[in-house]
Amino acid sequence: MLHHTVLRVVSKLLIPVIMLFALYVQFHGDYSPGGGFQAGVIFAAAIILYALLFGLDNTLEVLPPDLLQWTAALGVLIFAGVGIDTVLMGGNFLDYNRLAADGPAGQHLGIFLVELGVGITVTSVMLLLYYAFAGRNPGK
Amino acid sequence: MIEPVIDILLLAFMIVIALAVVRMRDLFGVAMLFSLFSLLSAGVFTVMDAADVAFTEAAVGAGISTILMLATLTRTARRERPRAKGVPILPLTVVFITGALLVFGTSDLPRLGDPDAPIHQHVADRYLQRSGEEIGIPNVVTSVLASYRGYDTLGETAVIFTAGIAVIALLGLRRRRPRQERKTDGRDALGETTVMPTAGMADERVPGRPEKGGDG
Amino acid sequence: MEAVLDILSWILIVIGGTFGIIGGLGIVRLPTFFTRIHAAGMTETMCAAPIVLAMMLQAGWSLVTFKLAAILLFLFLTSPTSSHALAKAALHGGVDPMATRDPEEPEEAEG
Amino acid sequence: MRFFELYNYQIAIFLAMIGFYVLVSRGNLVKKVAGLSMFQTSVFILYISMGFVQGGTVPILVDGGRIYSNPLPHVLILTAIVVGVATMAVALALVIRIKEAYDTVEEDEIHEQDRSF
Repeated sequence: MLHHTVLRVVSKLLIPVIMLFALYVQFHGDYSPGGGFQAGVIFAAAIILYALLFGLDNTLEVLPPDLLQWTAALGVLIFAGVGIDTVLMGGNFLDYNRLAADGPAGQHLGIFLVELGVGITVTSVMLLLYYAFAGRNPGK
Repeated sequence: MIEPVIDILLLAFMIVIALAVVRMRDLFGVAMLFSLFSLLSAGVFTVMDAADVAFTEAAVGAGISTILMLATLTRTARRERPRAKGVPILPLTVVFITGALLVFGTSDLPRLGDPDAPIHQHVADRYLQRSGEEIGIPNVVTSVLASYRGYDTLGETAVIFTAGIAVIALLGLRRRRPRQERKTDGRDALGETTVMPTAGMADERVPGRPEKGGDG
Repeated sequence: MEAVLDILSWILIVIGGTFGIIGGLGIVRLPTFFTRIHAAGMTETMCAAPIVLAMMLQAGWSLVTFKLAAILLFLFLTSPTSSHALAKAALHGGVDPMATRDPEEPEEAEG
Repeated sequence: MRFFELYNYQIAIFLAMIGFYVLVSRGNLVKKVAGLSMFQTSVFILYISMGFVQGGTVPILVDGGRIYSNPLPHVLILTAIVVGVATMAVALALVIRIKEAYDTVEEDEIHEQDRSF
């Protein structure tokens, strides 16, 4: 029926680029617009594009929901863990100055880790939302 | 100054689209128009010098929320049931009174883009002055998001995580099926509606037409 | 040099704008669904490309030019694909490409 | 003339009221969710308009004394957008469950069925 040949070829070309762009947005967020929220959404959008064109079952094989449930929790854990870590090092909760010898370096590290946590959680939750909606049998 | 012209043009488009959403009964069209509404609001955010927000809105509004809405439509009805004729007086009254009160409330606000407005005088000014040396990264939005207001962001991340859990609790997750089982059921991920017909062929109630599903 | 670049940019922007207006008119005026896809697809490529090129001329040799080139490449890949997908979906959904039926009838069914 | 200095706020409120009207007057639950999201987007526009500074630029620090727009509304709205889509997903999931339980997503039909119990 609908084989979507053109769409599949073009999306095979574009999906890696979109993922790379998501990583750029994630890790270049300190210097240009971007950050964990945007990067997570873009990364999830790339995988959703794959799922739309190649079927949900193939996507479930690449990124099983069990894994995503763990990573969704892992992101929040990284975020909160950075906060706990600063407390253990003698500062306030999420006081990144304690993470390194001088203030800005600690802030850099803290922001990097926190944005990473946000990105992981947003990607996983967006994909889980899509799995939950698309996996439901239609027209019951 | 070209900025106000672009701004008003985009907002005018948004008003037209919002009115079309009110009138349209084809919910597929509503989902598409809603996506367009989000994209135009991303344009407005760009004009308002909020690049990060525009970025997020374009990715979320035009991408994820449209997909979710379309997926919902394949599981519910595609068309809204026709309403009874006549002017809905009560909703119009409520909306008109609320809108009038809010417009009355804006009359005390400072002029649009006023650099001396109270909102620019307190903590935001400090962020712009000091974040360069305190945080050391150029993007002030990122430093406020992750460092100055890290508590907020932790809360928001927890909310997103909770929303994910809630949806899974409501809908459940489909487990992966073994390969040989799949041959029988060749549905695409959105119920064969990945590339939906646009308009005109709208009489079906449930767009995921299982009888047409070939080998996917 | 500066003036030449400015004039070139203006010419490109005017070309792009003209194609934008023509495409917009086409979407309103053309009679059937498939001809309207043609108008929309033309807007996506012929309107956007000259404008992005003009912006590249204005940006000079910098990171911005590279980003604009990437955007241009992305546009040239995605917009024909989306037109193709739209046309294929319409064909699959039963819109008559030869418009042997009354052209006013099929698309205007929405309220 | 003050009226014209506030056009952005007023148009945002107008858009929000259109979304509100969809929310209160239409019976279809999916359309209600769309109206609610439109309301939300309009509130975002209202917030971002407040952070706008005439002649300002995007709040990414560069050398030289520039005017920047206010980063605080940007941060609030940035997170609110992503949270908004997550909560919208919860609403849509509820709609799907309602459809499965009542076999309709029209509000008055659901009310009718509930009264007949």
